[in-house]
Amino acid sequence: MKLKNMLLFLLGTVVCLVFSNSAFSADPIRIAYIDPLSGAFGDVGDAGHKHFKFMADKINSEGGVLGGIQLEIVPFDNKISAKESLVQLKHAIDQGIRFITQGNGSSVAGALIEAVKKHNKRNPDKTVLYFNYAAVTPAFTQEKCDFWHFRFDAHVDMKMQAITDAIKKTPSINKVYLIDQDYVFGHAVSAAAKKMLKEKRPDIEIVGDTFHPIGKVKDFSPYVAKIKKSGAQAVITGNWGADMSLLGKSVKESGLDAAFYTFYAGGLGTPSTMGSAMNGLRQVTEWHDNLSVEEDRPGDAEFRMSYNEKFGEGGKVPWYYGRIRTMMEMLVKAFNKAGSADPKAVAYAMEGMEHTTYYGKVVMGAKDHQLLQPLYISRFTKTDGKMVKYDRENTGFGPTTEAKTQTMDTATPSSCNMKRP
Amino acid sequence: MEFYVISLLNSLVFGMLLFMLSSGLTLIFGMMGVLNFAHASFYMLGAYFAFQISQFAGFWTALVIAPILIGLLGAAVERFGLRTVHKHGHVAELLFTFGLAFMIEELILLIWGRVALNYQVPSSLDFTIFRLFESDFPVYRLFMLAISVFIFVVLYLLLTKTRTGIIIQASLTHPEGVGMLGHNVPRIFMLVFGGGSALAGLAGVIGGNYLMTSPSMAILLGPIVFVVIVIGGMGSLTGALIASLLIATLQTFAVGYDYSLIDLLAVFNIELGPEPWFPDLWRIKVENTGPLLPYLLMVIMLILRPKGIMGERES
Amino acid sequence: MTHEIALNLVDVHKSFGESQIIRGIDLAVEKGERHAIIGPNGAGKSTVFNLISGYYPLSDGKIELNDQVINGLEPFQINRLGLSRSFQVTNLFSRLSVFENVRCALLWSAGYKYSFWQLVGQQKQLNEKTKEIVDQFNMSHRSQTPVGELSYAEQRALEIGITVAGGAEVILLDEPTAGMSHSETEQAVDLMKFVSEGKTLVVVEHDMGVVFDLADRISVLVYGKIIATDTPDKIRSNKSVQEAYLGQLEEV
Amino acid sequence: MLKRYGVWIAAALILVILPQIFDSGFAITMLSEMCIAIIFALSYNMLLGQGGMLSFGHAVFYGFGGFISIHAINVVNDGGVPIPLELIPLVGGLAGFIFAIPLGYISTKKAGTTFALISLGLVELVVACVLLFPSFFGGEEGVSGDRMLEFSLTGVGFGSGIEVFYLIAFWLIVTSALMYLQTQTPLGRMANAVRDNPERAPFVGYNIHLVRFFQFSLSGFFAGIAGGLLAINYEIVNSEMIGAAASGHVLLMTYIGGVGHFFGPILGAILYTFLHLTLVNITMAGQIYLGVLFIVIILWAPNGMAGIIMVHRPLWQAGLIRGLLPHYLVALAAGLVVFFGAMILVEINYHLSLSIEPDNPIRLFGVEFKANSWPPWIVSIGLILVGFFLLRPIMKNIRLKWDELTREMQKGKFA
Amino acid sequence: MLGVKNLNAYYGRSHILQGVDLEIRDGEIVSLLGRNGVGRSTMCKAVMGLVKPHGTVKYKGENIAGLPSHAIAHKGIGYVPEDRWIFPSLTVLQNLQLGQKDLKKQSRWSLEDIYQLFPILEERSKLRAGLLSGGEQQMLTMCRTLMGDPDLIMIDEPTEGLAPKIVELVKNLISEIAKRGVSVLLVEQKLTIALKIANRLYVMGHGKIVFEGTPQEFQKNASVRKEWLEV
Repeated sequence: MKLKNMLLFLLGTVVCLVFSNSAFSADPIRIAYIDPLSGAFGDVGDAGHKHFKFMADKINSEGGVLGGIQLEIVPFDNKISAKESLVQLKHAIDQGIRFITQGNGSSVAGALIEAVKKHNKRNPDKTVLYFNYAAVTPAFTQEKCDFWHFRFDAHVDMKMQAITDAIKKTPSINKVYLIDQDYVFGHAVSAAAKKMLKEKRPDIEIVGDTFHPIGKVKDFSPYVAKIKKSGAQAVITGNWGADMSLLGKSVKESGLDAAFYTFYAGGLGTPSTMGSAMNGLRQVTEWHDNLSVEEDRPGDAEFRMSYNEKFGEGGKVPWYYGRIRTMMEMLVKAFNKAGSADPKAVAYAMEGMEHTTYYGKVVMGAKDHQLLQPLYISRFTKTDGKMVKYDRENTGFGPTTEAKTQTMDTATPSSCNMKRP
Repeated sequence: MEFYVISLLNSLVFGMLLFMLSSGLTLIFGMMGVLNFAHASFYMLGAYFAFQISQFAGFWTALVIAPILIGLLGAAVERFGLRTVHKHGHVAELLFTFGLAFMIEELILLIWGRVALNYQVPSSLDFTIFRLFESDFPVYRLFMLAISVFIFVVLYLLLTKTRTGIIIQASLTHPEGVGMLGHNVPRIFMLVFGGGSALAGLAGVIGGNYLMTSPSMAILLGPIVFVVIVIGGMGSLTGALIASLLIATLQTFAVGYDYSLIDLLAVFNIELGPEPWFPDLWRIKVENTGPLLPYLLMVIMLILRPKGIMGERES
Repeated sequence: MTHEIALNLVDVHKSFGESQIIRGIDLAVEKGERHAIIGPNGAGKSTVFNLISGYYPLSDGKIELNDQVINGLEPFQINRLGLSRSFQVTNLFSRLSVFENVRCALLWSAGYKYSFWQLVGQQKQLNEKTKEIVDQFNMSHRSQTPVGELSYAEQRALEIGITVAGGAEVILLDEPTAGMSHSETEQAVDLMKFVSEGKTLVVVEHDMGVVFDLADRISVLVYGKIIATDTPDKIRSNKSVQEAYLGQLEEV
Repeated sequence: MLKRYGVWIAAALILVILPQIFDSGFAITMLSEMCIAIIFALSYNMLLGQGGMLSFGHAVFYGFGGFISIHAINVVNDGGVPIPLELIPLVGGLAGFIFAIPLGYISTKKAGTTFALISLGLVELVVACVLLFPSFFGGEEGVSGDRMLEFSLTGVGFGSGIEVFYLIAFWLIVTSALMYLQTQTPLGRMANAVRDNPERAPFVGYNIHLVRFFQFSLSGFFAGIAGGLLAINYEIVNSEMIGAAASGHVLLMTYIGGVGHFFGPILGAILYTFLHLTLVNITMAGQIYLGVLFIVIILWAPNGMAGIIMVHRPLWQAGLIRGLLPHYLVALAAGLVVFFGAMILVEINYHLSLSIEPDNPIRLFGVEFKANSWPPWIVSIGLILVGFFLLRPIMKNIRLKWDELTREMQKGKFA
Repeated sequence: MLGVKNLNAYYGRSHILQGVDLEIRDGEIVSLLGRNGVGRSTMCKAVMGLVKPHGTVKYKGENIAGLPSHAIAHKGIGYVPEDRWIFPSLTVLQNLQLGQKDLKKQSRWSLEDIYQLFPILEERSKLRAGLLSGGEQQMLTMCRTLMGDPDLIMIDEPTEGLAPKIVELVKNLISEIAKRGVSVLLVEQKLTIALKIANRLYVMGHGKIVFEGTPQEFQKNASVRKEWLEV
């Protein structure tokens, strides 16, 4: 048992070391950023971290919240694992952190919503509030909605609303192909597309509804061959990351001539791996690089540039999450409105809040905690120095607006039945 | 028709790339009995090295230099790592390469970061060579095919026609006997390990830009390469070739079919109730089984014919 | 007086690929007999053992143990029918202790099967029997030593110990004294005599001293065939046997 | 009596006391996870250490245990079969056992490398199935449940982490005792024999396929219990639990701890879990340190930490260990010099390449410095070189001293 | 040429060679007799570096104990193992080519010589060696070693399991080898050849040399034969 004692001692010292810093730092309001910082998805989490850090620095330099209290982003690496996220959540709570934010992985978000709900129920005096900036499973603000969860990204159905609106207005499209990753999100995309196309353009034929294994396909040519065989004029895909890049590359190579409506063609790291295959792809986002040019707001362009200078690594990883700025600005408002940093008060202050962002007016749903925001369909084309001024990730291709869905038009029927404390 | 021809060509390209990777592994296994878990990591390193070199000296230099560097690295791993653990047996060797794979991935993260690299097909090879029916066939695909066929031919000639090749083949059966005839077997081992790694590196150089160069590329391809050498018969090059093409064809063609068990039952006029037992099972389509097939094939093969298609012995 | 046959080989053949190793062997070993098989290197002696014990499948022919056909059975099934064998190259459970080795060899015959609800430490009879065997082989002082650390002679002795522990009626010993010194060999012979008391013993051996000391009958295996089976004296004076061993002597 | 059960009683006492000392939520989580990891690693060692079967797919049974347990919890909550939470791990265990039967029957027909490859194939097969069968596996989101069941044997609600910890600790004691006892059964001993010499085992009457198969199935049972406990602890189970990564973790922890002794996996699970959970918040280079530890163990201590301890036991018992201690301390000092040098090197590199603000100073051991300046590089490389050159003669001395003491010990034995 | 002094060798724990002393002079045929399992093959393997030798092995005045086997081969020792180790998937010609150590060095034995001695090998030169008969394989192994142009060749039980006709061929080959100035160590169990062609004899028993002398001396010493060789 000698060794056990030794280990116990070691454990004790390290645990003390790890926790000792919590005693001193009551001053700033800390927000735990729980996302992958290592492993295969580390780059995505890293970029998110930088976005939040940049916004926190900006807010702090403008005077902080609640009359001078600073914001601090505390990163926690969850390796995009639900289990590790729960461990990190406990870790954050132990350190006295009451606000968490996360975005990558529906599995992680689902686990966190559940865990926060249970924690708050079991520890009403130590409640925690969770801001979701990117996990888009509709259920999180519908049947699984929870008072302690706010979402700042448009969910699948909302984005599909924007895409199908755009397709509706393009009469030349009468055959659509759906290709998605074989998991919950991909299935949600496919289901939404089928439902909405049927409502809006019953004449359109769905000529393919393919699910491929997520993250396992090395070469999409067989799939592209199949799309080609179907004769589709438009393809809708929810693919992201490598699955998007590889699909894009195969499409370009085979010379497939169809309109690609994607969720994440501009997703972090995707353009740089696709290179010239970016040309012509469409994406749905709440913000894009050339919005400031199109709407002639040089101030916003400056904001984008100042981020890229600090964290953009020479334009390789530029500002991407338009909504993180929105979220942080609304958070400042909510703190100030609530007059305290109590999660419950902040949550109530956030409900129904309206805000004008650099991409339009947004509203936080009071009933379901889902942010309503305008959505843009943009198409990647070669930069021309004029309207297509900025490219993504030094590819030479930048987005240009093709269609816009207004804030209120993105709303979908809500099935949320929230219990409030 | 178009679909079949294109798919056949695609299977051929992917299959030959797979063969280039697995040929090195199968030689290493055949000679030393080492299942090299880090083999796919050398493939990944090949892509990263090529990216780095092509930044300074262009793709064509990288095509030559990167595999050589990987080969030297592989030789060093054999000389200073594997030889040390050899006395602890095959399990220790296997675990050593397991740890090595882990470390290589971590070092790649450290040096090149977590973002997928912008390693693109060189512009001199970035055009369409011919149009088949309605589809473009990119020249780079043909280039990959040419390189891998070239490698196959070179490897075949090297192994059957040269003195070194004969020594290597002989070492597959009686390494001691080869040593006794005055050939330095440890050096041969080092050479084969280095050569096998170089082949993996070359696959990385030409595959990395075509597919994607990211820290997860080793994990993605690693297990498949194992499947190839098991199905082909451990230590058999011909087997590895057949298995590579087989797996590539299976995976490519599976995509084309969206039949499920429901359709099968429909043939017999059986209809499932609204809530069948195991609802998922009936809905699985052939096209979704792509990732499953190689492993299924491998397990079945190990049960029915553990030697593999062309193997002459069990592990 | 009729002799009961314990082990009966009828026209046994074995080929590996193209090469025929055993070319038709007939051999009947009587119950209670001590039988030695000798022959020059490469004659196929070990192969015969491997065929009898089920290690290799037969190419042709038939092997009976107590009138029951055993070819085609798995080694463990043959063992359960009462036939046990040792190996030419020491073949022990290397990381286990001497005591544990013997106990493992006893487990099946003592009827424990694959039980995982009984503790071996509490099986009184089993442990006593094990101890008895360990004592018989003069190894009580090494009882807890891992067998990998034993001397060669001790390992060879234990090899025999494990073979006989299960109480098999027919015992095959493959070169039990190979690599032993003179005095060690003598001890080993005594041991073999002792443990094979009342049992059927078949032994492959090179040391002629051992063979003549031990065997009731000897079979000479040359080039995959038995060229003679007889009592030791007759074998000694058999010309073709000497030839097989030393070449054609008259030419010298 | 005390000698026989002393270790177990002490272990139980420690398990009772530990969460009283380290009572933060994170500490409780870590302790719970350690206990689960111990069960999982011990079950893995039934394969690797006891049976000589190198499996790359043990997490399959862990995962099935978890999934079935969480489904069972949901069934209980939906008013199905009333099972108290205390017994849910048993459900997980049975699930692991039942799944281990067909998979084990197939894979244990082979041994060695072929077995390892089959296990690799099977785990990939199961992982591929996860996405094909979403109604069971819950897709990538997984399945969640609420462990606060109506039924309880003890009347405890299991809302708080500490209550769950005690449940896990209880199962840890029960299962590790059972697994220890299993090594003492005829099957356990035959598994050892088959591991040591699969050629000989049939000739003492055993069907080696069945021995491996039974051992495999039992090991699946205990892995399933560990999985069930994990499901209770996190109240969510998803595909990461069943995949190759989880199998890799248990292999690493078991091997680092040492497969040759029963307590090896226990040491390995504690150390590995501890490092795994804490390093991530201390340094970005956690994976590198774990990887280096693993490779060092493979190269120089193939019997793991337990092996290191056990080779010293004879010297300890002979009272000679004292002669080695000063040498060890010197070696430790030199080793630390190398380690710190390497660590600085790793940390500055990670800081430069992965930190979000590489220009900001880095803090190590209370010292703040800029990673992109040259002094830390010189210091670290200098430390590595100095330590390395110190270490060589020291290691030689240790070897000499070791031989000397061993001779002395043997003399003592025969005297 | 070769001087072995107090050579010990072990397999695991078993002490196979227990202090062997043996000498081979230039151009001599020395025969090493003894029953199976007394350590004759181990003796050759220890000289060749295939088994770790303890003791001195002097070859042309240089201690070669502890060198790797390929280095020993390069010094000029060849070994024809009892189990032959032919490379079954290679052709007969390739097997022979493998025996060549140094392509530049002029060898005593050219391919033509070999083919002249054994025309059957030429006839089958393109055949996979695994398809040869036992006797042909034995020829091949010996010739393969000769291709490496050894100054000393150790041949382990070359006549084992061969038909008498082929035994005669082997005997002729050994004489031919000696004629070209190569020293030979012939390991045998049968006395037939050994007595006919050997200059000197050693008899081994239980890991030691128990007799040393000329064939004539051996003939006179019936007790050695009885105790160490006969049935």
